[in-house]
Amino acid sequence: MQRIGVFVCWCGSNIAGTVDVQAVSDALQNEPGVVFSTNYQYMCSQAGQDIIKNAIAEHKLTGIVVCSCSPRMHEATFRKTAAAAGLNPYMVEIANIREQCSWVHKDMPTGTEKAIILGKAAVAKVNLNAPLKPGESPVTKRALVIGGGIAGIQTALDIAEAGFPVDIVEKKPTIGGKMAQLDKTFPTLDCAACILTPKMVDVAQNENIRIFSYSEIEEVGGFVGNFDVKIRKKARFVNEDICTGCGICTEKCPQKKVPNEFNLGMDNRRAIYIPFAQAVPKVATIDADYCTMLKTGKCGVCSKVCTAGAIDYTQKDEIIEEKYGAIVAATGFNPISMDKFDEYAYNQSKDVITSLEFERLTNAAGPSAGKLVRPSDGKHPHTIVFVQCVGSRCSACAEKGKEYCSKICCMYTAKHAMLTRDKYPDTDVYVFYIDVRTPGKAFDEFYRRAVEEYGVHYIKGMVGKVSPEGDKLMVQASDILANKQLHIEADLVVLAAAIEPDKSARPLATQLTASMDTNDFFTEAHPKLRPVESPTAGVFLSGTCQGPKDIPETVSQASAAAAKVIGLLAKDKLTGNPCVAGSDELMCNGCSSCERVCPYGAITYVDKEFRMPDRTTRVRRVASVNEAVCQGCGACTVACPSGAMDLKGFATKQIIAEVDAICR
Amino acid sequence: MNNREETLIPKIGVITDVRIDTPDVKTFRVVTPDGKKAFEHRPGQCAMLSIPGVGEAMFSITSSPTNAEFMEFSIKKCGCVTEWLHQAEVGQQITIRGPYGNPFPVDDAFKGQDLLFIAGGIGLAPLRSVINYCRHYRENYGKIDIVYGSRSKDDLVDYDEIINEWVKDDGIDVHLTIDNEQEGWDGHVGFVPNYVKELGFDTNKTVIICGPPIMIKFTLQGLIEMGYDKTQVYTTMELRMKCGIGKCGRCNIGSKYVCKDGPVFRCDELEELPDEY
Amino acid sequence: MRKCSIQNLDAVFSKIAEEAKLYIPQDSEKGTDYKEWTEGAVLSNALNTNRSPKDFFFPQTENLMEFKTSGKEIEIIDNRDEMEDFVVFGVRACDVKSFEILDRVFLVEPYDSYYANRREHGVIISMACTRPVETCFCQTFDIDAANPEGDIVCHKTENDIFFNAVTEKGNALMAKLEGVTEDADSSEVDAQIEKTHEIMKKLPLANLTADKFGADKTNEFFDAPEWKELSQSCLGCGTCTFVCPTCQCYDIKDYNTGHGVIRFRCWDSCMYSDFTKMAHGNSRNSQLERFRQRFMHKLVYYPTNNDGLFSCVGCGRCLAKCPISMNIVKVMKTLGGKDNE
Amino acid sequence: MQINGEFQPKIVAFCCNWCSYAGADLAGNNRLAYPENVKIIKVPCSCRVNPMFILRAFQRGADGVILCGCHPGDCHYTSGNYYTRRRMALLFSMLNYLGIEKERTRVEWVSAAEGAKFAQTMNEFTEAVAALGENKRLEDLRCKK
Amino acid sequence: MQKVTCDTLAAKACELLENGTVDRVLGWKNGEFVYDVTPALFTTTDDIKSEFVFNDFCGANFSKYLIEETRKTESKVLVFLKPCDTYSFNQLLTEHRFDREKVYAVGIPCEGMADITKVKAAAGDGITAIKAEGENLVISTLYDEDKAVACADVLAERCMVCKSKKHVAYDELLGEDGDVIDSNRFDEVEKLEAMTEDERFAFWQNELSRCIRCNACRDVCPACTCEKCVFDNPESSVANKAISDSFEEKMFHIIRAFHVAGRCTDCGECSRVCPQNIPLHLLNRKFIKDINSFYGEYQAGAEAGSRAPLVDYTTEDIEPTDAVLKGASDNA
Repeated sequence: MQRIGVFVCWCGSNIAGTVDVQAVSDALQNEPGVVFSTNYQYMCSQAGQDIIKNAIAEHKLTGIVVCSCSPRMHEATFRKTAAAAGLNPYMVEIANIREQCSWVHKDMPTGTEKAIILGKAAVAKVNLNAPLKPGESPVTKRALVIGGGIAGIQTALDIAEAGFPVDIVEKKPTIGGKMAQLDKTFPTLDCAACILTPKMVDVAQNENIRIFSYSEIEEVGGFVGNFDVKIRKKARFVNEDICTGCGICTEKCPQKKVPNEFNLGMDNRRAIYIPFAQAVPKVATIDADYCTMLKTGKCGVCSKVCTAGAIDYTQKDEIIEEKYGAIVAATGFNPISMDKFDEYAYNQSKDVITSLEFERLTNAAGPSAGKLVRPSDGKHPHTIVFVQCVGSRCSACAEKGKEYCSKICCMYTAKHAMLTRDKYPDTDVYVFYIDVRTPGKAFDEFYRRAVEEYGVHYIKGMVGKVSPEGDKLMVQASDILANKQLHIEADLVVLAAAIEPDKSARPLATQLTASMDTNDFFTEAHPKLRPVESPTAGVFLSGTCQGPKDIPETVSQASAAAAKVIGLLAKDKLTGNPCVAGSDELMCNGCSSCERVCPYGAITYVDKEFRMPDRTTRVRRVASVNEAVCQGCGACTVACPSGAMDLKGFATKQIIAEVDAICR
Repeated sequence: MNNREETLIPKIGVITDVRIDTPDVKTFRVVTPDGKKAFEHRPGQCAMLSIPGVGEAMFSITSSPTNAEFMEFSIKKCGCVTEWLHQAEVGQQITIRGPYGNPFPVDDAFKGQDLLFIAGGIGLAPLRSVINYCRHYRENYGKIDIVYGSRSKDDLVDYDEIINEWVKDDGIDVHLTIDNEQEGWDGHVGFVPNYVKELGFDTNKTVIICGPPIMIKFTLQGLIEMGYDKTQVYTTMELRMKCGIGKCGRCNIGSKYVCKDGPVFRCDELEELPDEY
Repeated sequence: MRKCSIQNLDAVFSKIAEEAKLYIPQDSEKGTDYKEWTEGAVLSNALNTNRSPKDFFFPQTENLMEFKTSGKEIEIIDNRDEMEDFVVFGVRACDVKSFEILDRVFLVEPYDSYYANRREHGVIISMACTRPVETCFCQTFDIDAANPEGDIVCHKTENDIFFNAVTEKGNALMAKLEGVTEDADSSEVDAQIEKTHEIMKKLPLANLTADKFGADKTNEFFDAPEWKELSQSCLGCGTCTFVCPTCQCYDIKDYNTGHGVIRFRCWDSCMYSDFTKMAHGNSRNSQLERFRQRFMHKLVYYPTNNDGLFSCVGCGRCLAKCPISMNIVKVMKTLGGKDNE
Repeated sequence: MQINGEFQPKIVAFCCNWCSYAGADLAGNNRLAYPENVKIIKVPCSCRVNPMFILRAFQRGADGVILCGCHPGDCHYTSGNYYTRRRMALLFSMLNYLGIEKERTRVEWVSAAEGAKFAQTMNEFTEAVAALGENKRLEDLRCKK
Repeated sequence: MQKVTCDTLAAKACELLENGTVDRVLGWKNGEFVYDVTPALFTTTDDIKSEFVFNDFCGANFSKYLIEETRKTESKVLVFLKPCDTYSFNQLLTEHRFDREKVYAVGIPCEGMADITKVKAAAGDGITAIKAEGENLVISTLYDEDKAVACADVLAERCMVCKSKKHVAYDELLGEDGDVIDSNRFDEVEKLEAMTEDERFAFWQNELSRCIRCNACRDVCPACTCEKCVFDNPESSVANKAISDSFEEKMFHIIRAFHVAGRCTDCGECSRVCPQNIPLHLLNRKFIKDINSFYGEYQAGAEAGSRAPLVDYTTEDIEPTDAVLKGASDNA
């Protein structure tokens, strides 16, 4: 018979407020197997844990039940406490009487009664617990970063700094991501390229980092410490090792009319191209959809002019298999498409642009070589209207846009307004906003300079309609503070479009078995306490793939993710999850039902000799579970008709005991 | 409702003392809640102990009927009921019913005879009640020899009673043996059947054997070689018993029910029965 | 001897029903079974019921007692409620004989009070057979199908039903049926008995004899080589033992209901592989041993302990219901030597 | 079980450790009330729930059983909830075929971010089961108080 | 009346015994009466000649015996398989339950086996002899004169809705192979589905309450081949030996049907052997019908190695709540 100790936590008033903790600990006192039952204000505090340790020693407890908050919060804490007191950490069960009882039921008597029942279920389960020892698996000392933006770069550099090899997989021909497309960065207005390019060069020169540009993730298998990943290196028809990046081919290529996605389609590029000057790796890429040589077989100019002879039309996609210990998702963001926002006439007029397109226009390497001109007729715009929260903070029932605030638009619009007023003092700049959010360091001072020093007209109100008339754009808006309607003739309208995760994030999450929220941002393991880890062990989150954030936050989160990866790769052995499946050979029929449902292929079959009662031996085919690969999902335990396959920690007997205790 | 005694409804017993004999054998002292013996029994008879929800099992009563205060059971841990009992603490209540089985013929066949008890391992438990009974009425019986062997020294059940009481009694020779060499043991080393052959008893004794089936088989062969006749040898059987009253139909060998016609059998009676066991 | 016309048999039934619960065999499209009599229930004239009437006295499951445990204390509750009287009508000769066989097991010291409690409150009204079928072989065990035993014996002729009270329980019940029955002589009944005996002689299994078997014949048949061939295709299911009116083996199990433990008794089958499974082994490991135990018990062991009375009544249920058509008749023919044919 | 007159159903909820259990916690964090008849059992994945557990819950007196798991595609073990979906589709269809009210059993996909949906589902389900009344068709009389 | 006669089978068995391909034959032997046929193992040719029987009552499905037979010796065993038996044969092969090399399977055509309860209903009681003549059976009984009954009228329910005369696994075929028949074997299930929930509950309560838990359905079922059944294993906390509450009979039959779901080949043996005549095949057929309508047509055992529906999935499967509605209203 087990000797069980029950510890009911008050959690200050969180539990004690709506659950009579004394009644709970008294009721659980005479449950079968319980020899000690008490309650205390803060079980997770040092004092609380000492109570547990002393009780274990004094009453020679073989199992403990803690009725407190969710196991997702403090199961690890209480397991460490038990281990410190010499008890096997898996002889601990948590009854969740806070999130799933005291916080959701206001009425004290019924809340107490439910807490007692949940306590009884935990006691019933601990009665059948067996001490478990987690298995160990080796750690591949290599990390994989998916996405080559500033987030991926920073994470890779930090991991490489700790001496671990890192691979970056970037689907574009070059790393750099969105930041490479920016002109200046707030609040210090230093040029984006100036702070990004050195980091890109560091990445290129760091012998610990390998860049797979123009590549995508094909398949991810395995588990933390032992991921095996297939990377598809798309054919760029240029041999990377030989190409010097001189760019002659990009000038001679006859196919000129390819929309340049680096400049968001505002100008054209050749079929063979280098996205921008500081591209890393500085290697040309042939766009298979437009290259006449690849389509029709007639041209080949680039291979003729290439001095190094790096062009190779026969290059095929290549699948590279590699083993990794940790994976970091840094897939970044994209502005949302403006198709659904026809009230701003984005598709009718070329002079209604998004902020990112505005960045390209003001960028020296942009389509207009840094001169702010109207994309329609190339004239200088005298009146510019910035419209905030386009597609952000929309109510749930509006079937378009996002419910959340995209966080960075207020600051970059203030930057655009200030730079425009500074460079072209004659232009009028209007900014229509709902709230201006400047939460960061030196953010508000930056915004006030834009208003006071540079005379930007900030108008609190919504833009109702933008209708192109002639070469002007009639902007109808309302000014809430002055409570009047405004009609402005604008030459240029800039929409601060909301940002959403990159389209490649959702399939990647399925591959990584990482969970996502309804907006396709990766869900973090815990919103406050573990923001850079995904619930899936070994998968980490870096940058805007986890939620909208500006560059300083992205970089700090990138380094945080790197720190976590380093923490993982520094270990030689990873203690696995002990709650894995196990098969009882005597009862196993060898029918392979379990092998077919196992998502990790952890079950193999061996022929085993059995001594029969009449002294003959018989060879039978029985299942055997590879405890390092098994993650303990339990699909096999239900597929097995005879119940031979059982799950340690969540055995059939234990769950049935819990059901009995609950329905008693 | 008729007032006849309810056979299947047990009485409540309280474990008043738990003595650890060997790593897998404990001796439990059981009395009724008001301190008395649950029922009277004869040497060699058994009782059904049970824990509600765990199961019921038949155990031979190892204390002698002459012991008035309590009943004792030496139980080896080998199944779910025994495992549960081994975790039970003093004061734990269990249910007990019996006595079942017909006893050793202490008042007729054994009277005035020289007795030779041969036991192996936990097999001593059923014989202990007979031995102590015979020691109590020492004058009715002739010379008593006890040959008892076990796997190792600390597997000898009831070791201290053997050393402090049995050895000191006159007219009782105790021969202990263990299967293989062990330091701290100066007694005989070897299997029980060979040890019996070595000692070479004269053949007018009545022999009572109890232990693992292999030991019974070889000891019996040895005795017959020494000139013993099957009618002089008694043994107790170990089969799955459920009702204990010869009705549930599973403990039979041939037409005989071990729980009702046994568990004590004379070897010639066993001979007639088919060797189903 | 009393009689009543078939038409007002319902009157007799309702009279009996006033005294005690009445069960009569009733037809359904899935076979015949004993159901409680209600107004307008039709008496089936099928030869045998699917389930034998053994269920009335030795039910498939029966709560023995209940335990309440709290901490270290145990409380035993015997929550059997008082058994009221009941009457079973239309029991055939073979089934009536099975009660006698069961009585010799359960009513012998040490005494089974659960069985006795039901047996005392039950009145058996047996019905003579007029149309035995090919699977009947009750005459092998010298049971007279035409003139069965029982508290009251009935004979159903063309348009009357004759009642002949035998035991005092029978007479007590007949006394209460005075109003609905009238006196009758037994000539018509004797004629019908004679006619049935004629038919009995023509049954395929008429000359099957069991005198090769009986008490103390264990060693003759125990090691017979034929067991291997007889038991080779047996599935080890419990059908033959559960439909058999004389199988008496039971298991005692505990069931934890969450607020107490119920100890109940349920039918068990010697054909099941875990029937004799112990903590350290099983004394009957192969299906051959289990198969042999079943028929040796019916034909040898039971007679040895009950002065020659066989424990089979020849009702033929196991012949009809065995999934692989292996049964006691085939065993008797194979082991009983060729002259048995 | 009666509390202040009207029938209080007993509901057993099997919640998968990665999504719906976290969703239940989130409902707690946001103080979204749902009836206390619901008691949650944590299982590693919804595919761990064996039809025997569901029938056992009904046997021991539950009036409704709900099984929550991650949204198909989100399962932490990639395919766990796909198997659950097949198994429960067949089981529920069979239970209904045997005449057991179909509102007594339900599967609901609740992600870790859907605290509100969890609370709302529990409210809905408890009302539906309360409307059905006590579980008379799958109960075990011995386990009744 | 079966097309292939008993002598052709006996001859084939003797031939294979003599030329040593097999050393024993799984066939039928006469039971006590003409309709009582016992599966038997023949080892010598004269046993076969004297006792081998094949008639309209050979309903037993031999594939389950092969599990034990192939474990006994290294040599081959000859087994006669009717078309529906071959599906069980394949399903057991998919589950590696016996060694294919140790079996020599001979496919035999089958015109449908008779159901003895129907024969008794048609001919009255006291059957002494049954002779097959042309398309009907001549039955002589104790009480009235011989009666001729058409075979078609006394066919077993599973043979009236026979799903396929095609042999899907054999080493050799006697007679030509038939083909899959799309019989209306789900009518009975649809009739039940059309009832209201209360009517269905009453129907099943009445049927299952007669169950005596004799395990015949489990021990004969070729898909139920566990080394130790979960209901016999005291460790499994669902051990159940007898019905002491109406719940337990439902539990046993629901869980058994669930365990064989997707693996049951609808061979009908469970209903044939049930001593209480409970239509157990209606439970398994319900699962088969649901699997077909939810996840596409699937016949267990159609080809060895196929992936049973319950150990497979697609990302677009039907949701359980809609499945219940679809399952119940497919025909309404």
